[in-house]
Amino acid sequence: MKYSYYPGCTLRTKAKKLDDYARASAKALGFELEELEDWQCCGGVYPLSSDEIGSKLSSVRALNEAKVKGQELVTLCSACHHVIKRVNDDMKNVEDIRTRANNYLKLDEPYLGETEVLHFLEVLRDKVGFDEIKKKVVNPLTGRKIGAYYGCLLLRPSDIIAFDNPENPTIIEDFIRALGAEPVVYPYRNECCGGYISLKDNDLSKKMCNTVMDSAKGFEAEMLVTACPLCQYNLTKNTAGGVPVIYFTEILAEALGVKEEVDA
Amino acid sequence: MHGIGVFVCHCGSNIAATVDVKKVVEMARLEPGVVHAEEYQYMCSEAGQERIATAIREKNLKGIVVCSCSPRMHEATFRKCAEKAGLNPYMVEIANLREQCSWIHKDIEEGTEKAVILARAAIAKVSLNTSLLPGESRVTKRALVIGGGIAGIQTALDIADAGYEVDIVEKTPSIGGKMAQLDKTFPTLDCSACILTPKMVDAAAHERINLYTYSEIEKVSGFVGDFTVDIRKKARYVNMDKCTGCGVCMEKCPSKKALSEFNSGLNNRPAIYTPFAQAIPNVPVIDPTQCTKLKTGKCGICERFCQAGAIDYTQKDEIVTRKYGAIVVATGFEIIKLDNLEEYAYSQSKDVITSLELERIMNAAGPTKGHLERLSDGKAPKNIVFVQCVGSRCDESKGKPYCSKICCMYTAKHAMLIRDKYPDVNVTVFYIDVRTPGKNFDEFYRRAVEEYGVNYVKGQVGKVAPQPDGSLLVHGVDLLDGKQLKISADMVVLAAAVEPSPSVRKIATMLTASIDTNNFLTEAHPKLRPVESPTAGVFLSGICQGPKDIPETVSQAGAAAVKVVGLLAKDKLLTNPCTAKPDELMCNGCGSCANVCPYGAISYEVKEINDHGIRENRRVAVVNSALCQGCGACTVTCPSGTMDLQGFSNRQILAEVDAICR
Amino acid sequence: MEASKKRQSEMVQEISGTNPLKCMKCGKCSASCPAYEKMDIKPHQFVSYVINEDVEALAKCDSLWVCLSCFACVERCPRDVKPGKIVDAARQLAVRQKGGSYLVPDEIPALVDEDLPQQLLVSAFRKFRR
Amino acid sequence: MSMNTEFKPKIVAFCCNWCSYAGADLAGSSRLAYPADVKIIRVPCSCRVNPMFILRAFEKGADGVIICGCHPGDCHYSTGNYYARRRMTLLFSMLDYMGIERGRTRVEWVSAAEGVKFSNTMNEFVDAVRTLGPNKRLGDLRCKD
Repeated sequence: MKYSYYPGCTLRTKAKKLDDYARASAKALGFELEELEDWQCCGGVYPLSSDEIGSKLSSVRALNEAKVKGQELVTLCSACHHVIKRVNDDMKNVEDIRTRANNYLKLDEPYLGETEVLHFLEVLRDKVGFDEIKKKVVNPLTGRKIGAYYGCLLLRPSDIIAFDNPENPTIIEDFIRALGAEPVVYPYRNECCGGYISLKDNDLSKKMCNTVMDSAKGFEAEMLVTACPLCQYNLTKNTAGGVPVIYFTEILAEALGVKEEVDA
Repeated sequence: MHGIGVFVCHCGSNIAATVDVKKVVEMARLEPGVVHAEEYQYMCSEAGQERIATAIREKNLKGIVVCSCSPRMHEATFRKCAEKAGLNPYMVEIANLREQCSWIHKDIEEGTEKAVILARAAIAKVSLNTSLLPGESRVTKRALVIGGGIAGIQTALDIADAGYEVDIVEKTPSIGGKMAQLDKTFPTLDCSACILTPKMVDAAAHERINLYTYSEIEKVSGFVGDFTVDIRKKARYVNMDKCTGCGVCMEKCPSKKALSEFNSGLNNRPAIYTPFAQAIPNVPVIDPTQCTKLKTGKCGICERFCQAGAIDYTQKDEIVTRKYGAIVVATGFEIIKLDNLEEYAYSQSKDVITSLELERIMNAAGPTKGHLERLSDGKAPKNIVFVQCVGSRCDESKGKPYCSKICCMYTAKHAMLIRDKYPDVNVTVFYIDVRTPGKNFDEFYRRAVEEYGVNYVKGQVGKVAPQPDGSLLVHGVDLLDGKQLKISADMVVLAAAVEPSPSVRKIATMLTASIDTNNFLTEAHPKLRPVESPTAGVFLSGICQGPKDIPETVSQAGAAAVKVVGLLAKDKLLTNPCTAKPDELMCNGCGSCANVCPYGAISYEVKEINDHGIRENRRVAVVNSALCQGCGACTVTCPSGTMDLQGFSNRQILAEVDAICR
Repeated sequence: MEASKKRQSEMVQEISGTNPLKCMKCGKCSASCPAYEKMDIKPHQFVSYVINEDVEALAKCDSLWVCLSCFACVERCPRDVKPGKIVDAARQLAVRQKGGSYLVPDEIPALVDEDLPQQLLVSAFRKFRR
Repeated sequence: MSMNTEFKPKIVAFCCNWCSYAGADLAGSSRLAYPADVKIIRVPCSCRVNPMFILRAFEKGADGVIICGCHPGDCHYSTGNYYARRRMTLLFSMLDYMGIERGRTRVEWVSAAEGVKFSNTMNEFVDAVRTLGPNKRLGDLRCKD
C-alpha cells in the first residue's frame, strides 16, 4: 500500500527523528510513504478567519497533488494534520473558500476536497490494525509505563478532525498496548502545552507544561510519547525533572526492531 | 351557488393591523354568489356568532365563508354556529387570514391583496360545497395505557375509577417506572417509594385494571373509538399463575453478573430477577441473555429450587390482540448518554455519577444501602460538586436544546439531603441559572442556600480531572467573582439531560401520532389541548410530551384520563362525513382503490346499474363510511375518476386553484 | 461613531463565522481556558463585548496575545459560539492595522535556542503578525 | 425597480391538514415571514393531491406548485405521503419534459412542529421560482370542470 506523505517543515530539520522512525516503521509494517514532490509549509496554525485564503493555499496544493496521484494523504506532525485536515474540510464544505482558493490556484481541475487526509496513527489503527502491529512486534516493550500526550491540535475540533473522542481519547493508548507496554491514562493528556506562546510568555507555557507533566508523573508514567514537535520541545524544555518526552514513532520503531538501523 | 355570506374578522388588531378588512369585504361582494359580506372585531365572540346566525336567517344564506384564524382553531366553532342557525355545518369554509396572512406579512397592501385572494378561494370552494351528514361509529369501552410509570399508573387509576376497563402495557418486568428509582421527592422530601408503592398496589388490585408487564406494543390499527392493538407478551420463563414470589430462585441463581437496571447499573442482579423488592407483579423474569440454562442448556438450578414449579424454560413470546376506544401514551424518559461530554470524565471515574445514580446511592435499597459513599473505594466523600445543565440547553451537536426542567430542583434536593445527613460534607453547585417556577420551589432552593449552606456558584465546569490520589479536580469558573476555580472534590454529580424514552418513536409511528424534533410527542394545541395528540383517540401523559416533574405529571395524567373518560362515556361517535364517495355509473370495479385504502374501507359489490336506461349487473366499489377516514388516496388512484372525496372534491379544489391563479 | 462600532462588531462576527447571540453565558469557555489567569478580558467576556459592540477594547487587550488557539473553549462550548474564534477575529483586526504586530523579526534571535522547532516560529509569526 | 423585483410569482402550496398545514400555522403564530406569493390550499393528506390539480394550476398561470406532507413514516393515514411521493416523481418528470422546469415543482415534508422549516422552505422555493422567471402558460390540458 502506498500513501502520499506530507512531512512538514520541522520533520525535515529539528524533528527529523519523528520522520525517520515513521518511514522505517512503515516499511517494516508493509506500507510506503511517498513524499509529495514539492510540498510547502502548512503555516503551523490553521487560519481561523473566514476571509483568509492565501495562507490556506499550500495545504490545498498538497491535497491536490495527492488527489492527482489518487492516493490518501498521510501526515505525521499534529500541526500539519490539523491544518491540512481543516483546510480540506473547508474545500469540501465551505463554498466561498473553495471558489476563491480554486480561482487563485487555477488547477487543471478544481479541487473540491476529494483527498482523504489520514494521520499516521489512523493508518496504524484503521489500515494496518493494532492487532496486526502486535504480531509484528519483535521487541515488546513489556513493563514500560508510557503516557500518551495528545495536546490540543491532534483531536480538536472533533467535528472536523474526527478520529477519536476529544475528551477521552484512546488511540495512542491502544497503540502503546499493541507494542506490549502499559499505557498510563492521565487527565491532562489533551490539555495544551502552550504552543507558540512559549516564545513570548515562557512562564505561561511552563505552568501549563508542568500541569501536564505532574499529572503524568502522578499516574506513574515513565515516559511520554507525542506526535507534535512543538509539544515535545515545550514539555522537555519547560519542565524540570520531568520524564522523557519522545515521539510515538520512536517506540514503534523500537518495538518493530528497526530503531537501531535508523539511529545508525 | 347563490346566497353566500362572507364574514371578515379583525381578530382585534391581529388581522386588521396588516389586512384592510373593509377592502376584503368590498372585494368579496364582487364575487359570484355572494349576497352578504360584513366585518366585525371578533367573529368568534358571542356577538360575532350572533351576527353570522342573524345573517344566515335573514338573508337565507346557503353557504358561508369566515375569514379569520386557522380552521384548526375555530372551524368547529363556526360550524356549530351555522348549524344553530339552520345551515348544514359543512356549508362553512374558513379563509385563514391570520396564521397564513396577517401574522407573516408586514405590508398592508401586500397582506390585503393576499387576503382577498384567500377569501376568493374559499368563496369559490363553498359555492361547490354540499350538505353532509356525519355517520356514527361505535366506541370500545376500554382504554390502553402505554407505559407503567407514575404517569401511566395515575392515568389508569383515574380511568378505572370512572368505571372503564384499562390495560397498562409496560416493557419492563414491573410497573413503577423512574419514580420507583427515586429516593426522595422535591419540594416536600417525601420518600418516593412511600407515595408510589400504594399507587402501584392500587393499580394491580383494581378490578378494572389489567397489567401487561414485560410486554410491548407490536401493532396498532383502527381509529378513535375502535383501535385494534397487538401486544407482545415477552416470554418470562416463569409461570405467573404458579409463582408465589418467594424469591428463592433469585437467591440460588448462579449467574449474577448482569447489571441491575433498577440500580442504574451500579451493582449486579441475577439472571432470574424482579427489578426491585416491591416489584408489581412480584413475579421474576429470566433474562435470556444471562441465563446459563437458556444459553447452553446446562444449569436448571432455579427450576430445581422452585417449590411452586413455576419455572418454564419453554415459554415463548405471545401476541394478544385487544380492542380499545382510546390510547394513552405514557412512555416516560431516559437520561442521555454522556459520550459527547467526556470533559466531565463520566466514563473515566466511578466517582463521577449522574443524579439518577445518586438517587440509588442515597436509597436504603440501593447498592450502598443508603450510605453516601464513593463507588471507587467506598470512602465517605467530603467534598461534592454538582454540575447543572449537563447536555441540556445545548446546541444540537453537543446535547439537547431544551431545558430538562427538573434538574435545578432535584439538585437542590440532593444538596440539602446531603448537608442534612452529613453536615461536614461541603457541597458546591455550579449553575447557569437556577430555575424554580413552581409552588414552594424557590423557597426550597433558598433553604438549600440559607439553611443548609450549600455553596451555589454561578458558572460552569470545563473539565473534571481524576487525580492520582483518587480525588477529582474540578476546573470551574465563578463568573460573579471573575475567578477560575479548581476545586478538589471526591464526588462529582452530573445533572444529565432527560430525553424521551427511545421506544416512543416506534410507538408514535404505529399510532400515527406526530413527534417533534426532540422526539417529544406533539400536542393537539400547545395551550388549549395539551394532553391530546392531534390524532383523535390518542392522549399524552407525562414526560413523553415534554420535561415535567412528578406533580405536573400526575396532573397531566389526570387530565388525560378525563379526556379518555369523556370519549369512552359516549356510545357512538360522530364520524367525519368527509369520506370517499364513488360514482357508480363510472366505476368499472378494477380494484385499484381498495389496494391503496389503508383502512380496508372499500369493498366491491355486484349491483344492478341503470346506465342511461340500460340496466346491467356491474361490479362496483362501495365505501364503508364508518371505516373511511377521508385521506383521499383512492380518489387519485382511481383511473376512471369515479372516486371523489366529500368536502374536498375535485371540483372544489380545482375551484380553489382557479381562484388563486386568476 | 456608533455606526463604525456596529460595523466592527459585524466584522468580528463575519471573520469568526460565529453568532455571539447564541451564548447563554454559562462560562464554560472561561472554566476551560488554560490561559485564563493571564487574560485581561476573559474568554466569556469576548462574546459580550462583541454583542455590546465594543470591539475597540478587544483589539487593544492583552488577551489577544495570550490565547493559545488550543480550542478547548471551541470544543466545549455547549452553544456553538466558540469564543476562541472570536478572539482570533479580534486579533486579526489588531494585526491588520499598521503597527499592530506583536512580534517583530528583530526580537527573534534573542528568543530562540538551538532545539527550538521551526514549527514554533512559523506558528508565532502567523499568530502575532499580519 | 428592476424586472426581478416586479415579478410576483403565483405559487400554489398544497398542505396536508395534519402536518404541513399545522406547520404553516406554527410559522404564522411564530411570525416567521415568507413571501405573500404563496397561497395555501388545505387537503386532508398529500395523497389527495391529484396530478390534475397541478396541471390545472400551471394551466391557469401558476409559476410554481409545492406539495407539503408529513415526514415519511409520520403520515396521519400511515401511507398517504408515500403515494404522493411516487405520483409526484412521475408527474414532475413529465412536466419537466413538457417544459415546466424542475425548479417550479417540489415535494417537501414539514411536520406540525416545524414552523421554521415551513418558512425556510417557502422562502427558498419562491426564490427558486423567481430566478426561473414567469412560467409559460400551458394551453388546454383537458381538465375542465
